[in-house]
Amino acid sequence: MTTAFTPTPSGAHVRAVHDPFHGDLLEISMGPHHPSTHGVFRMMVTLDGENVVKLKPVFGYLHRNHEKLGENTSYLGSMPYTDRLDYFCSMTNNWAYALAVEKLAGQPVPERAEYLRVILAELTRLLNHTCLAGFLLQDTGASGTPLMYAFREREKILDLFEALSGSRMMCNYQRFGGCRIDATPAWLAAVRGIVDGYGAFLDEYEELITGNEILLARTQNVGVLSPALAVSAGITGPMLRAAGVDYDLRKVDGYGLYPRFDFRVPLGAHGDTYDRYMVRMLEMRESIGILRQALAAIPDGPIMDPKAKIRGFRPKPGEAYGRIEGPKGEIGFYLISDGTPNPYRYRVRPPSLINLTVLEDLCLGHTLADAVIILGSIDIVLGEVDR
Amino acid sequence: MTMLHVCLLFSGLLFCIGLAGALARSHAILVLLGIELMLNAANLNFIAFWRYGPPHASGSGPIFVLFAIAIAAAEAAVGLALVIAIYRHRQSVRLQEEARLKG
Amino acid sequence: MSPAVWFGEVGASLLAMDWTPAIASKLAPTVFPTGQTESAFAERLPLLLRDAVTGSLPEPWRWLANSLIAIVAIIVIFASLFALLTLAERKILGRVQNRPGPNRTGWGGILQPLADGIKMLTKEDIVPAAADRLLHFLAPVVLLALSIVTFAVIPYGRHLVPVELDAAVLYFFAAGAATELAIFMAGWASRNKYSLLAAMRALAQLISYELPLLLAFVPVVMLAGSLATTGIVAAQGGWLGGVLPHWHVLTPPGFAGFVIFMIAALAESNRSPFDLPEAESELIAGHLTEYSGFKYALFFMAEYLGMCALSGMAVTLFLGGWHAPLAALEFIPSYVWFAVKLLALLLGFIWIRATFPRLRIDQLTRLAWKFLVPLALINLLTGGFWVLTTHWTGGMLVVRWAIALVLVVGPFLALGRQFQARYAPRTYRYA
Amino acid sequence: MSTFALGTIIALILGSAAVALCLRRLIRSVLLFVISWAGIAAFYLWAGAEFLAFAQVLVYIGAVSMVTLFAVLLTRRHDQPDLVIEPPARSRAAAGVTIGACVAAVLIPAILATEFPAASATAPTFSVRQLGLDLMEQHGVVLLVVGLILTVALLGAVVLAASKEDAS
Repeated sequence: MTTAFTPTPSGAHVRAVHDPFHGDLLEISMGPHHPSTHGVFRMMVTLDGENVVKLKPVFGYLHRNHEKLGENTSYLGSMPYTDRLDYFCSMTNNWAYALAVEKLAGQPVPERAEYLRVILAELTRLLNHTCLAGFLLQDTGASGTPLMYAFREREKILDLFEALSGSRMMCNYQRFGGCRIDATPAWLAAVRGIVDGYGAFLDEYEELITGNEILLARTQNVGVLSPALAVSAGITGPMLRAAGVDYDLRKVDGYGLYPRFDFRVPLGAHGDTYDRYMVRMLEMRESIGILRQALAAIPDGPIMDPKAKIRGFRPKPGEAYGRIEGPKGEIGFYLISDGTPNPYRYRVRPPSLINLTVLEDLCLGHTLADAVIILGSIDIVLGEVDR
Repeated sequence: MTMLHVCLLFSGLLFCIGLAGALARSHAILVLLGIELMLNAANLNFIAFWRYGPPHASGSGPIFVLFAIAIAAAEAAVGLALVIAIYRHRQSVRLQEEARLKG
Repeated sequence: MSPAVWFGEVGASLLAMDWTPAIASKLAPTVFPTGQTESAFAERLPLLLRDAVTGSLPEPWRWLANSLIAIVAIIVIFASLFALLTLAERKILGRVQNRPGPNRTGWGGILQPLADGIKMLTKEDIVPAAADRLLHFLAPVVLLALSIVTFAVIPYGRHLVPVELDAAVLYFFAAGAATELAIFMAGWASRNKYSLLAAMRALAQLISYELPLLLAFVPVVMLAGSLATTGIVAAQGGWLGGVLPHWHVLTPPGFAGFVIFMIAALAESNRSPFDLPEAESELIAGHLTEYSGFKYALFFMAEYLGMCALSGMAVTLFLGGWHAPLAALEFIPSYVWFAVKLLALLLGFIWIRATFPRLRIDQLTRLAWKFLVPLALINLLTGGFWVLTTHWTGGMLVVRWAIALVLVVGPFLALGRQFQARYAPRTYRYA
Repeated sequence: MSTFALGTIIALILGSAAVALCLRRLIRSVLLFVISWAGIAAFYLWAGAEFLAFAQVLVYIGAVSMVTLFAVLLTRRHDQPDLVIEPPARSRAAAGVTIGACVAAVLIPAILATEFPAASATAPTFSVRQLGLDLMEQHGVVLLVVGLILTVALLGAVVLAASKEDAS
């Protein structure tokens, strides 16, 4: 009798399901209807007792031909579809897409619109990371209390989005060459109020949660992502920075007006779940700083480049790749124009999907309960994974 | 026939059931449980004699049973650990296949 | 033979049974104690009510009727407590989480348990095709039955002990020890992989926490010199200067025992942060995954009743049972004090659930075997020391307290270090 | 009518034990054994050895049954999802039952033929306090030995059941 051992990149061993020497492994199908797979995501988990020896992610349940739709609609027509990619972060999705089109068409953006974009992107980051912290704690079994605290703050930001764009989540706000609707002074004052209060919320949340021994025990040294694996797998965003790699597109590309703002990039040292959680908490504090600076410096002026053409928009043939540092990582749009109203090729680089590729490597050797919080700490949204 | 006779007959029968089971079944866990049953039957005797036997002062009957229960617990733990060890080694818990002691 | 006659025959034969003295004396309901002049009218009220109903019956029938009344009273009171507890839990969880909780049914949601009950009763009872139908049916029944029998030995008031047993504490934990069998049956019979995992977790968890639970109360038994719940409560009577009650929780070994007991009780009743068998984020609903309708309700009821029973036992063992906290407050009936303490502990359970994340299975067992069991064993030593030094007075009293406190706090700090060292908050650098 | 209770208890114990040893579903077998252990506890209670009854429940239903179920689950095979075990070979079963019957045939007449001295008029009483004193004074040495055996057994069980992989 032989045992089948397959080495995996992380060095853990995968065992065959019917291993004659070790009795039976239990193969369970978590999802697509499971309380903690963050949507219609499925994991085929093979367990030895409670330990994960094999994990196969299965996705595609939410696939809706996003890229093909983009190739069959006008450039503007794709904008509302990008809302649905990562439905927590429609503002940053819009921005990334607008950036790609602006690059393609060589379209400048007025300064006030750039400020508004930064403000909205950082608000989105706050929103996303707050929800993630809530969901992660929910996955560790905290009975929904942190989640409810997080959602209370999320609602405030969603109210701002609604006041500005008319929709809480599907904002469809950015345009090529600016933004759709100008922000009123009252709205900016409301943002200022929420930003001023956000630090207190983060303090409260960390006071309640971060030092908790059970949370430390559950998250530290769980799901360690090595910098080498992170780089070679193309991981981006907080997950990469938690592994200790200094890579933030806001610093690297310096897109938008980010070079004007003074902010720091927190880095983890262990790459485990706790680092992924803490890096996000620290990023939120930096975002508050950026928002303060942006709100102080936002000038008056047009929000739309007067020469920008919205209807009948036909960029010259060519290609462009626009990317920004979304809350979940590098969200990028790659467009090829053949001079017609529709893009010839429309491609999305979704951070959720690419970050998800290392899931098995992170989970092997840990228990089922760990797999759940590792998945939570990767921060996926199935709308973006499946497209 | 006194109460003592009834109790002794009952424990004798229980002992025989345990014995028959331990000998007839081939699954190691069932054999162990049969032996546990025989042990319990012996315990019943102590209580029967203590309750219906000739007058006496001490409570040695229950105390003996108490010790027997303790030992039975130890026996079960070790026996079942052995079963698991054998299963790991041989992939079987059928006893007639375990005639060889050498791995 | 008409049913009435048949019933009479069976009853008569039951009564004519030669209840051996050992059992008969134990199973006899509380007789109205004579010479209890200090008990107020309110104190005797439940017994007076009972006697008003059964007093005219001849003796053997009266015994049977009294027992039945006690059983019915316990079931009714704790079933309604269960209903209120589900409501209270949802309301309190809601308030902790910045939301109102159930508020649509009745006044402020007061009828929510009723609505839930009707929903549960009218829901379809689904049994998986591959399930072991017999065990699937038996599991909730056995669990509920076992949780109810534990209520028999708890002294609810000065005169309110359903059954007085010599080894009542042992009876309580023996009945409680069997509950994991029911959970295993549920997990196994459902023929669902999540349920099976839950069954394994339940076995591991309950085996691990049985030990600290049992060891935690041994110092109390040593202090009281009795295994009977009535004896343990009696040992906690009296006050030091009318202020400081002689509760076991106020002695060093009793306090350590109480804390260990409550942690183990959380695990035994599958409550957060030890709710691994039904961890909804991992195992969907664990052993309850394949249950619906009334069986599901029975499971829930059993779980809450188990929580009530363990809390009641904790009150009895450590918090002075039905004794009032101050001598001046003794005019309030004893059963009211018991209820107040019980509710306080139950609210503690709910509070903990609203607050803590869940442990992992290996951490759970490690906590039991490497932390609670050694602490409980050392606490036995502390208990022994405390019992041996009861006669120390004056300056030696300070020495006694100092030594006992060192024996309690020292091991806690020493053993706690191994957990502290592994996990600590981190500081982060910026690029 | 006390015999009525005893009869019920005896029928319960013997019936569940006999059926348990004939069943093919292992889990049901084990659960039936649990019932028969509970019956034995009931017998102790009936006989007035209250402490023993609770000890029996605690040890057998609380611990031994758990360990047994664990062993059953850990020795599970994928080709037996129901944990159905094949019945023993006919010759083996026949031999087992015959030997059991022979022993019974010897035991029963022997018991019936024996004249026991008259029982004491009153049932012996045995309080928990008395038990504790007896254990500590007369049987102190035995208690220590039992403790030692239990410790050794626990260690032995851990060593035996510990996985080889974990050690390496």
